[in-house]
Amino acid sequence: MQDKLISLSEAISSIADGSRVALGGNTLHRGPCAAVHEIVRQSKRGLEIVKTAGAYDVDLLAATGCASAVAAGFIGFETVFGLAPSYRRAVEQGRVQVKEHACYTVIAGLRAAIQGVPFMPVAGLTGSDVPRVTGFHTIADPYTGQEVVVVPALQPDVAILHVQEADREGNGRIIGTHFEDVLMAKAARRVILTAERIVDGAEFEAAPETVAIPGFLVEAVVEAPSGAWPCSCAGYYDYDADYLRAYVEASKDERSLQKFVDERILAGSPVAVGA
Amino acid sequence: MQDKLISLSEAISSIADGSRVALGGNTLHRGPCAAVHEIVRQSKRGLEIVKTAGAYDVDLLAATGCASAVAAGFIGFETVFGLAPSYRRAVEQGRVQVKEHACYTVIAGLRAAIQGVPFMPVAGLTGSDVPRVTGFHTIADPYTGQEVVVVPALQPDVAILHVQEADREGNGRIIGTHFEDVLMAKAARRVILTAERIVDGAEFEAAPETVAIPGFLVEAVVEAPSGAWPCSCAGYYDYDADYLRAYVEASKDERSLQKFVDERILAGSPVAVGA
Amino acid sequence: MREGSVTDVPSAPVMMAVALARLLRDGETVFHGVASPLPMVAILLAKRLHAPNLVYLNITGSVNPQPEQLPVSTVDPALLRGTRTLVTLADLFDLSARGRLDTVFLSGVQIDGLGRINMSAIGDFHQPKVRLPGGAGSAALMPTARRTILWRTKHDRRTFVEQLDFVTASGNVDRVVTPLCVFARREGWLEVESVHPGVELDALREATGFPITVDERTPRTPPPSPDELTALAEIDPVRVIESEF
Amino acid sequence: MREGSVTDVPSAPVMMAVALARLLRDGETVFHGVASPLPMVAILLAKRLHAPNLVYLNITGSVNPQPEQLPVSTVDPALLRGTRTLVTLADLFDLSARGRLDTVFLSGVQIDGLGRINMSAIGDFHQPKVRLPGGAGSAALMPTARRTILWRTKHDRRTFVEQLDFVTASGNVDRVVTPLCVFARREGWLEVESVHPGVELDALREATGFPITVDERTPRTPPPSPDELTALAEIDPVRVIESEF
Repeated sequence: MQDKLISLSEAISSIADGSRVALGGNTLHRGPCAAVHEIVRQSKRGLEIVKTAGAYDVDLLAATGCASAVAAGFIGFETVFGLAPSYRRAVEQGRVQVKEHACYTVIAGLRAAIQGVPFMPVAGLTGSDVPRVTGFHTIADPYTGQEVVVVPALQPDVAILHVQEADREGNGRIIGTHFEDVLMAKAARRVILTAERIVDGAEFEAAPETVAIPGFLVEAVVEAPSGAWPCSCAGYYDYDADYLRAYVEASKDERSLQKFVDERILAGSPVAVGA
Repeated sequence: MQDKLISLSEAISSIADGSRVALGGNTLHRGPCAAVHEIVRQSKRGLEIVKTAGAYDVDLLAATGCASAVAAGFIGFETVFGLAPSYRRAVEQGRVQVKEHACYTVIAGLRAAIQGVPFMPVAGLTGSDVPRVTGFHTIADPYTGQEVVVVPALQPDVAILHVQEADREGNGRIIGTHFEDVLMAKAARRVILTAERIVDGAEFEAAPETVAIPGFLVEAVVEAPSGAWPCSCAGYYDYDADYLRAYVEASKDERSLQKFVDERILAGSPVAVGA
Repeated sequence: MREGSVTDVPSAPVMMAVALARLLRDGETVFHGVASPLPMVAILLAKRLHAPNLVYLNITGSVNPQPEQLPVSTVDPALLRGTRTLVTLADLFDLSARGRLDTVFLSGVQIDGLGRINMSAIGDFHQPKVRLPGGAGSAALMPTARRTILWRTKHDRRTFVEQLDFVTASGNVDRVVTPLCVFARREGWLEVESVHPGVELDALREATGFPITVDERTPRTPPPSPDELTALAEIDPVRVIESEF
Repeated sequence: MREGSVTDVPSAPVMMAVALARLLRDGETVFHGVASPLPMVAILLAKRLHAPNLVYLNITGSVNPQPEQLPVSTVDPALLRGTRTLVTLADLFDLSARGRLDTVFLSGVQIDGLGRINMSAIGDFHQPKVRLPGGAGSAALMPTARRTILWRTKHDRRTFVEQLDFVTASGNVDRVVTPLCVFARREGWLEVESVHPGVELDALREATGFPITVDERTPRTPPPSPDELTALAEIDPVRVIESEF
């Protein structure tokens, strides 16, 4: 058995500036936030973030200058806390490039990467400006002549996924919704798994169909209790509404945001705050 | 709740001659054989069978004149009982048309149907005669110019799948390997589920991640104990080596095969023989 | 809108939830995405009242969940409760792509008279005055789902515009429900189908940036019935629907 | 081949299983499909001996299964035992398609000097003299897996042919293991790398339909070691590998 368990700082230090990074989870749920906080602490630069629908994770990486591009369908705190303030500011000021996607075109790009093909046809998108601004081509089906939009392969350099349970070989159990985590695990060149708990993999033999992330796709496993916080983590904890409200509040201007980041993220493990 | 439970004969009688029929399972395992026997009893004609790797099910439909075309990657009894005798004879005599596929191109065609697109790009296939004889086109990726084979959508009119447990709404639990059953359930216009046991769907609420077939895709549910026999059905029974050996033996010539079919299939439920 | 001016005028959240629920049909397959409390409640309401066999889908991948307590986040694990199977978001987009999704709920920060939406940017896309969250799945869903029901909790000229700054998505819009009215799309254009109780026609005209025809013969949206109000109170006792306002 | 003529000449199934196992490397990702008892046993043998971290994949979707009793059908649920996760066949093809499958085991009813295979038809494809089972995944896997190991339990001129009747698959063939020898593919062509113990060179030349160069300097395949034989007996006590002969 290959033991892939390493520390969070070691795992994140393996990510080069300029990498394309896929983040698991969706909006306020099961984002790999401990890993995102470590990215902020390590001051990565030039990251392109891939996600279908992001919130705190993407907003914070935009706020702290780690992300310079975002390929996503939706970035916002849902109706709970509204627009993503720092992402919005960073885009408006030209510090973050938007690669405008529908969530489904993110999925299509990941699927092309998974299937080792250069592009993936996608139904829909007619009448939308998205293909034009993002540069999606339309081609004719050679069988019927029907026009169809094709999305280029979107291969992340690394996918960072937070799961509830993992073993040291990298097998990961996701409790509840998988979101796009499994697609990301297959599409990415490398996979870093953070987990609430490291378990004996023999436990997984009783219900292998619940172990959605196959260990052989995973390069590194990190023990990260509360690793999705302040997102929710099904079966473990709900999202931290107080923290997120404070974050969105602080994000109203850049100085108060800097203070928030200094005190609650850079000063140490923010997990301790919420856990 | 919609109650979709009907009899096997009613379910099969809904299939028109000339339909494209996807069969779940793989080689000697979890084929929907009770349904196949009913197709033989109802003397369907002109069926096009879709399967990645088939054995008894496809061979019998070729033997009895029900199938007139087969789109598959492999038809044979593995090393256990060798070549598929009636399929082989039917193809050699021109009674069954082979739509030569790699198992992966069957999957690609199903994926195109699932995703509502006219074709699916597929990696590989270089240097193979398969694309030529089956009529797969090659197109240039509009992003890189790279040539890639594209497989046309392969939408079954009906998928027939045998699962271990189903509820009356059509939710189906597959124990062990899914094979291509889930893809078929999504790709087909209609889905007929046969099940070893009909269970109270409330049971599924405890482990919904084990319920691979979503009921809303399913049109009809049939209670069919031993419904995969003589194939294996994981958690229930192994394949019936004696029966299969007798079948392959009888298939050596058409008269002995006709006798076998008359006595062991047309005469009544062959399940009783093996169960 | 003169909320509260007449005692029997329903609040906008209640009127919208009820109006949305009434649009749903028994047996159809219905999906909502992120940030969708009103559709979530409307679907549960329709299932309770007239559409028990409606198939309710959402981003958690649950099918016909029976949430114990309604979440404000409509991607919340609370929406998994009671499901008998799990699908993925990719499955749901696929379902729509192949023409098997009956109804999808979507919204837009801007909506034009063709029922197209902008969820991407105010101003120039590349140098936006306001960067919006993005259209989530709408560009893929709106042309492929059999029908789209739009809802929007703001009804003003900045929302219902003559011209979108960016077309995030366009497609099979059937109805648009707002705090003031229900639009139906006829021959490609949004027309006022009914005006909510208590809403003045001039206010509606002034709040709408594209041309509409309303007069005293325009039907009024029937106010919520006692059954609807009772069911709504049971489904959403903490008024999650108000979070959108 | 003069099986049994010298007491220490291994049987063909044993020699082939051992020769196949030796080709596998620690840590690599290896897949076999349907009808593959020899690869199944070879993989388990390699994992036991020199490749404990080899990742063993098969059509059941198990990863590193620990079957209690070996099945003859290599799609058998017996191959699920001990897996910690489940993947699908589509996942495995995808893995190969994106260049992440290290080694795949395939076979051919006909094999030519380029290492291409025919599993489809003898005679004309459209009016075949013998319809064969089909190539399963080979046409997709052979060009995309990093290497293909072919095995074939018959070594005669009808199998190792000058000209295929149909090219079912073509690609990255690295080695071919037969009852008589191991071929290695060098500069595109199959060359005899080693001749199994007890095999006469003339017999090998006569059994091979394409030109080969063998002489007394051609290495002999080392016979199975005591460790290999012991491990093989433990893994496959009922000799499932003999079912292929």
